Amino acid sequence: MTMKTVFQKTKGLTDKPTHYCPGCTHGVIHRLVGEVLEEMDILEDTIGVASVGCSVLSYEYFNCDMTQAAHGRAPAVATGVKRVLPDRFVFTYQGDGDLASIGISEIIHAAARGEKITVIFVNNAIYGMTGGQMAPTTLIGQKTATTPFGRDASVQGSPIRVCEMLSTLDSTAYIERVSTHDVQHIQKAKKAIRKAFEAQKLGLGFSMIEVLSTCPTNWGLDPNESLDWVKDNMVPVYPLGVYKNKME
Amino acid sequence: MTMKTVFQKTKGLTDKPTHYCPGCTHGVIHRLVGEVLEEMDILEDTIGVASVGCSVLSYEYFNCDMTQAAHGRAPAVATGVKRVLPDRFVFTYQGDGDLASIGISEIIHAAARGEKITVIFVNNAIYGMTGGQMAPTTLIGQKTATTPFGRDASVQGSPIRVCEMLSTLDSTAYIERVSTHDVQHIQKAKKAIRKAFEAQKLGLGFSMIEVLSTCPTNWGLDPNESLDWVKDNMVPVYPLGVYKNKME
Amino acid sequence: MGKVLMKGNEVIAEAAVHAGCKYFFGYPITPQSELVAYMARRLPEVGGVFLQAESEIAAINMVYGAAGTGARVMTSSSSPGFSLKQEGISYLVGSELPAVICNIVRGGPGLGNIQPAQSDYFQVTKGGGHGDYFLPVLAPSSLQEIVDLTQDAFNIADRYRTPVILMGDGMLGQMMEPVEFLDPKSEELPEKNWATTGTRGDGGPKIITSLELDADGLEQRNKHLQEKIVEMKKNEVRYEMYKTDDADYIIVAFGTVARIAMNAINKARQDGVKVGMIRPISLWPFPEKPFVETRDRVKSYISVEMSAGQMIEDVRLAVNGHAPVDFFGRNGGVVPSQEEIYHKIMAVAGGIEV
Amino acid sequence: MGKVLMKGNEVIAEAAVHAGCKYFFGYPITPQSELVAYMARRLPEVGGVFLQAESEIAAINMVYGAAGTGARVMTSSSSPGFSLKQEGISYLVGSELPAVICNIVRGGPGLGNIQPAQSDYFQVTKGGGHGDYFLPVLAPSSLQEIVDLTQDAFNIADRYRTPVILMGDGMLGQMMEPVEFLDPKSEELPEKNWATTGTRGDGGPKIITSLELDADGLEQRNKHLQEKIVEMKKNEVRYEMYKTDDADYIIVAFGTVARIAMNAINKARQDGVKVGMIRPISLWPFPEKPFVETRDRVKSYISVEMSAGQMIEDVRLAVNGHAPVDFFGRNGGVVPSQEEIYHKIMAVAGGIEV
Amino acid sequence: MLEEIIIAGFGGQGVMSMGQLITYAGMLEGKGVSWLPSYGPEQRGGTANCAVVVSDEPVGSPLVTRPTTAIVLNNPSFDKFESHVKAGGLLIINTSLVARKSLRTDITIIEIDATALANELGNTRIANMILLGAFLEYSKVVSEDSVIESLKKVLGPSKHHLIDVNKRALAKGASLIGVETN
Amino acid sequence: MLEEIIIAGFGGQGVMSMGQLITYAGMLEGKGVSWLPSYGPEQRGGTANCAVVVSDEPVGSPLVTRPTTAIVLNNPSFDKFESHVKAGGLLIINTSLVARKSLRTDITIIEIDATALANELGNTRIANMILLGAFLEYSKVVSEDSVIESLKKVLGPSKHHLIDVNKRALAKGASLIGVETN
Amino acid sequence: MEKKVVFNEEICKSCSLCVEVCPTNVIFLADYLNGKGYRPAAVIDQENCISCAKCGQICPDTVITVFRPVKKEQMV
Amino acid sequence: MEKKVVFNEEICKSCSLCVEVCPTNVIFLADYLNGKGYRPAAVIDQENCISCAKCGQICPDTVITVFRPVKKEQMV
Ligand SMILES: Cc1ncc(C[n+]2csc(CCOP(=O)(O)OP(=O)(O)O)c2C)c(N)n1
Ligand SMILES: Cc1ncc(C[n+]2csc(CCOP(=O)(O)OP(=O)(O)O)c2C)c(N)n1
Ligand code: SF4
Ligand code: SF4
Ligand code: SF4
Ligand code: SF4
Ligand code: SF4
Ligand code: SF4
Ligand SMILES: [Mg+2]
Ligand SMILES: [Mg+2]
Repeated sequence: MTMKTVFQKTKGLTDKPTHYCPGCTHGVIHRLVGEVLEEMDILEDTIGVASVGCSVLSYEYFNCDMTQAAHGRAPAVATGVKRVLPDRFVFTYQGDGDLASIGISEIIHAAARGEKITVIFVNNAIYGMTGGQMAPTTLIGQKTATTPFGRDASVQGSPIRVCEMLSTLDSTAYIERVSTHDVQHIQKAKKAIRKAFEAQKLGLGFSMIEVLSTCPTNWGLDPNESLDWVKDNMVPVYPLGVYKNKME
Repeated sequence: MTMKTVFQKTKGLTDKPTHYCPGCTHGVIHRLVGEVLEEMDILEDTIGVASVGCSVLSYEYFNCDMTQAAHGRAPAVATGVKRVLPDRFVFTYQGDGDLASIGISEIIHAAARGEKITVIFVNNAIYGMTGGQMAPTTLIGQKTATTPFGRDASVQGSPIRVCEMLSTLDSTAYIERVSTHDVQHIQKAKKAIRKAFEAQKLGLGFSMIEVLSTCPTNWGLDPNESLDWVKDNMVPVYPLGVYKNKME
Repeated sequence: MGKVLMKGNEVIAEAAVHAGCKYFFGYPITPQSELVAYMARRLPEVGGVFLQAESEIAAINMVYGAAGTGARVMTSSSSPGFSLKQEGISYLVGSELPAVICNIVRGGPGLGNIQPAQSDYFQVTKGGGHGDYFLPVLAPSSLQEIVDLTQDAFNIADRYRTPVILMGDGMLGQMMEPVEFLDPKSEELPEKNWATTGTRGDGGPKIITSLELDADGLEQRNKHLQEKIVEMKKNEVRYEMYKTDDADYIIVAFGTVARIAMNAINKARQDGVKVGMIRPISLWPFPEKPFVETRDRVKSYISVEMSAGQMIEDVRLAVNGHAPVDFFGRNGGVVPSQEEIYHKIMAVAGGIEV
Repeated sequence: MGKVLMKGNEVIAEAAVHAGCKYFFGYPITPQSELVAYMARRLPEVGGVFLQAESEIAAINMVYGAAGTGARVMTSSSSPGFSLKQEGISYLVGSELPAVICNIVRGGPGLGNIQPAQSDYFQVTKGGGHGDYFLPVLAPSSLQEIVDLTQDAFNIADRYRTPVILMGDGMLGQMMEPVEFLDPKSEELPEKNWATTGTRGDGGPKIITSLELDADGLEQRNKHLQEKIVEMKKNEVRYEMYKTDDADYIIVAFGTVARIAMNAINKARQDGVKVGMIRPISLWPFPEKPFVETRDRVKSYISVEMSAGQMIEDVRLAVNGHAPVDFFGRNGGVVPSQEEIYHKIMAVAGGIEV
Repeated sequence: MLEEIIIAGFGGQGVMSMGQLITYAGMLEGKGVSWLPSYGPEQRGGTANCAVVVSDEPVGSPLVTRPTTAIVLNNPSFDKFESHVKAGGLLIINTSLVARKSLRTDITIIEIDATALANELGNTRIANMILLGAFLEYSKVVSEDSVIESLKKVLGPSKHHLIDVNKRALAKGASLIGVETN
Repeated sequence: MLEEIIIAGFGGQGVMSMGQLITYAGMLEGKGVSWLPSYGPEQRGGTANCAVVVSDEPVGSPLVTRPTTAIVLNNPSFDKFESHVKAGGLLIINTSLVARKSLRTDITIIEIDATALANELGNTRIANMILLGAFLEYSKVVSEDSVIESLKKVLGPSKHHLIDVNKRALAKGASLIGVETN
Repeated sequence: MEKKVVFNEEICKSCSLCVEVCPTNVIFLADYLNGKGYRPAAVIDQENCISCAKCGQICPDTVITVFRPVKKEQMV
Repeated sequence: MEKKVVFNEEICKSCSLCVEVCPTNVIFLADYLNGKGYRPAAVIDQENCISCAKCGQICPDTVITVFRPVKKEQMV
């Protein structure tokens, strides 16, 4: 009796250990993107754009050409790359502060232009890297460094639902929201990411996958509690599902 | 037999002649806003924020305190004013390049925060002041200085419909799209503007009126042809109507 | 209230509150995020408003709006975020709006890192924004000095209707020292009859704008701005001289670097080298007097900076060829140690190889 | 192709195309909009891409992305828009990406107006962005010179992996003159083996970044940037001297102002005043040699600018106290006339009251 | 030879193209030329003007503050530029829209009722060409032929049918010189 | 007196609060004090450290490059700071997590198996206080009382029940001095 | 007889919007220019103006004032 | 007997996600620290591992490799 490998690290990622906090699902999402790039065999034809956030160093983890964009500007940088290299695959990896706060203009206009890029949008309802400040995606009542008394809709307004907003734009091709709070949803998330890159391959237009993710460190929860928090608190506010699909 | 005045210039506007081109409906929209402020008797309690565009000099035309904001930033400036003076009325007057292009971030976040301000959004499908370049609202096929061969969806993407997009945000209170292409619609437009300021008065949240407007100079049409162009080409792409109403 | 132990970033925030600042609009960035977090907790207590803006650009423009109402308002950021504020700062200057803007400098260029630096010296002192302007820049070197200068910053802003920059580095923002908040000396300040608060009661409409389409008109406005610059150069120069009376060599350093240099100076003096220091506290207006007074008797100046050499240009302009100006700097987030500075001094003094 | 009559803004665009620039990302702003419009029409003809960005910030970051692929790319704007590009420019420097950025300066600060000005001199030469850097700034004074300098700008950008700024004023952008587009002299340029175009064929993953969390690491990078600065200061200084050999007085002026000054100089010489001109063509690296050569024999220098006085600091640094440096400037969009410059010359020369 | 010309009038009166034609013609004749438009605020609604320099040498300053010739097509332009004209210089006035009279005695003044004459030729829009014709005839800065040449280039094949009427306008203008001069 | 102290270890080991307690105590005793944390990259995952200066005069540089005392709680910290300690200075090593031995002969070295001792006291998380106790006993930089005072301020009423165990930890640490010194 | 519709000629830009909108076609552009170089809109045939104010509603430049004849009692 | 589940201990951050997700509860955290100061996850009871790879799926740090025993013929 011998052994068959049923699970191992993807070639889509380098061997560099990540700097992420214990249990942070950024690592899981990295793995999914890496696996998709490997399985589609497009690692060599892909340019990734890292944003500013905890995932800024993702350019050391993804095993393809990478460029690092200013805070919020990844979609503009990706546009520059894709317009010069229309036959390459271009993706951005952005947090919710990066994409939904300072970068909302760049993401909307990239979507409105129908840029043929794929956006991996990691929504953990907080600014992780800078120490847990409010994000536009922070839930009502959620305590953060800048909402010490909990987010109050009458003062800080309500969470922005990016998938819903971008779906109003004609030039978007594939938009789906997924989660990482358990193995089953993680597998779903991977399928969605695959679809987004397929849409890019078909040149259908702009594709984005919003992935609900954890921030144990700034949520003040342990990694397993964090998964539950996503399930119990985030999913109700950010319904999972496909918001735009031009592939059918 | 004596005479009764049935129509005269509103006190909401100063006596300064405008610099607008002949037949430009910016002038009409100014009049409507001025009349609403006068009729609500809030001229003395209002601070207006002029944006950068042909209407930049509107601060010389509106008969209330005015401040001039950097290109696209009027909603942020208005936020600063309103947060210090919550009991005053604050409005911005912005073109489509100002609001929908460089300023899309400021408008979305002001709306998401539910800032209790009123936005007058003048959509003329072009950059008027700088000589007729493409705006995010430029129609498919429309020739402009920067789309000399007509806007091509596959290159420049599709028009952004701002009302539809902002309506996805929970903190918006009143959003309506109106037009100025004939007297009847002009009167409707005035009613809408009034509603928006009423919403602000009630502190219901963010209110915006998108007004379809002309740019005879850069459209290369005479003023009357321009009104028809709004009716025949813009209205179909930008459906008129109420998109959000928390007043009922 | 006696001495308390606080982080520099928190001291700036509390000092602003003491100065009557009730409005803060900012966006998080290391190494100044504690300032933002402190304001979020503190301002509601004094009936003020803290608002996290969606970006540095939104923040500076919210400041523009709030300042236009006559309120005391502040924002803060660090290098990359500060670059994004340049258009807004230029607008504040053009519209003559008072505000205090804090830059806790980190390593650059680009994303760089979050370690302490002074490499935004040019950006803050030479008008990082477009158009003809200078604006006051204050650089505290201790947490207690932050308290005083923050107060001054708001007063200068109101007196001259200008934005004022408080510049520190990551080290100043992160360190803890005992500080005491003494009640500010009240000052005579001009009434803000230009503020746009609605016309009720106060007569006709007011306009806040930096636009002047007519060239001659804009030149007239700029003339007014230039006159204010002359005034500020006359009244708002701040600096400290340390052991310069008998000095053969003078170190020029500001902020935390000046503190480190002080240790090095004392060590060097123990070894018999007559070295002193000019510490610019206002980076603009840059103190020229102490140089004019010393430049014909010192052997040379040494500009010590946490940058590749920026303030040295102002030092050279002030010295104007009367004496050599040497440079020692570390950058990219590296903080010069007292040992290195000491060695630099000895090298310059005795030509020792280092 | 012989001489053609074109607007300055169009000449910049066509010159860029001749230099092999196939990608342009920009946002409209007066007085440079003709450049954007020209590119919109022209680039598709050469199989390139013109894209109107949603903002200046998006534009400079699109340039960042395109430059990262190794393509020749350009953006352009005017003062307020240029301020918004500061973070992006700092990133380009930090990531060592070549690009050409054009600033057709208008009156400031703030919204100011759209008339010609040179008041962004500080912003373009002293690192308007954060962090330690300088980058080449070229200032043509005629439409024919635009053709040559645009070509140079792209070559310098590629040779040193740096953004390069082309600076003009509204007058230069709007005026028409005959120009001729001669085919550029081909140059030996380093291969762009750092470009991120996908790893197929070219081995392992490449990374473009300006982040270096480790302070010592970032200081090392900055050391490399500083070495390039030294190289550029050695190789890329450009200037013109006009009738300086026998000059008692030397005017320092660049861009269109230099042309106006030239008329004034000739008039003054007819009246027997020996006056000449140093015209910096590279504003950075600023030409020091012509000053070192002349500073001990001229009676004084006059910096003539369309600003309240900015280049004068570089002039004073170059003269370093060897001779007085006088100033004449108009600003806010006012263009100095040859008559006023002439009077300034006579005043300085003969102490005539003006 | 150094001619520094300012042409000013309302937006629609074709002052910019008058200037461009002279510039273009100068270029064809190998002269040093430059054309500088007023732009921005003045334009919309208000008056527009351009400065043209024609010289035997390369042009120094494209900016004209003391013109050797000013051609003014409306009142505001007259008010703005009449006093600027160099002593010994030339001022051409379009009397159709300029009510005022110049009292200057140190310059040559040519008054032309351009609109009326243009109507006689059956096309109001060529009033500017009549003024140009007069100017060329008087100053000889560039030849009429070069201007026609330039016109062809500027108009492009599609509009060549307009050349003839423009020619007649230039000729009409030229015919006035020596007559109305005072 | 000028004490320049560096305390370094893993994120969770409480090195920052050790430093703050000394600083706070120094302030209470009217001394010149400063506390400077390492921040940023090192922190997440990696090791954290802080520099504390206690002096009879106002503090000059808050930056410590050549510490008079280094307290290292893990291997990376030992590797980084052992060599920095000034000759004649003090190095306190938490042997629970530091495998290596210092070969320096020009400084005093105190080795403490803090985790083990903490467990004896029934609370692993107070290992840092044991090390602190030893340092205070040895150096007398600030009094134990002031530290307890500071502790009360820092913890706040809600956590005063923790004071006692911390006291015992400090005492435990103090008790080791003179014993394990070599 | 008093005028029903009055034009502030100097600020008219002769855009013709009022001319087009007037149901009784009483508005026309004068054959002279105002100070801004525009042919101002004008009404001579005041009788046939029905005071509908459509012209005022559409005029972008607040050039127009409209009056309606009323009997005395109506006034009160 | 060969291992079914292998942990790359040095890069484990002892987040316990794998411990929680394992259906057979064979994963536990070791009582020693790795170079990063974390207690690495480990499996001693390899028999009871059912090679479901859930641990690998949830591990954020690609610490885990999972094997399944197969009969020779299956291999081909
Ligand atoms: C211009 C600019 N502003 C602010 C920052 C500071 N900053 C770095 S990351 C970040 C937010 C990151 O949050 P998010 O995008 O949600 O990513 P996460 O860390 O949560 O994964 C901020 C504000 C910066 N680096 N640059
Ligand atoms: C930062 C900045 N970028 C660009 C400009 C130039 N600019 C002035 S107005 C304008 C667009 C105006 O278009 P819109 O908002 O649609 O107003 P409109 O003139 O059409 O009414 C632009 C790009 C500027 N003034 N500032
Ligand atoms: S801070 Fe939050 S988001 Fe960032 S790595 Fe840690 S857990 Fe993940
Ligand atoms: S350019 Fe267009 S928008 Fe601007 S004033 Fe003229 S017509 Fe109106
Ligand atoms: S609408 Fe107004 S501006 Fe237009 S022509 Fe009539 S009166 Fe004149
Ligand atoms: S009021 Fe009515 S009828 Fe009278 S002029 Fe105006 S539009 Fe014509
Ligand atoms: S999930 Fe991975 S990192 Fe977390 S404990 Fe298990 S093996 Fe270690
Ligand atoms: S493979 Fe399945 S059973 Fe085996 S250790 Fe992992 S989770 Fe547990
Ligand atoms: Mg986040
Ligand atoms: Mg518009």
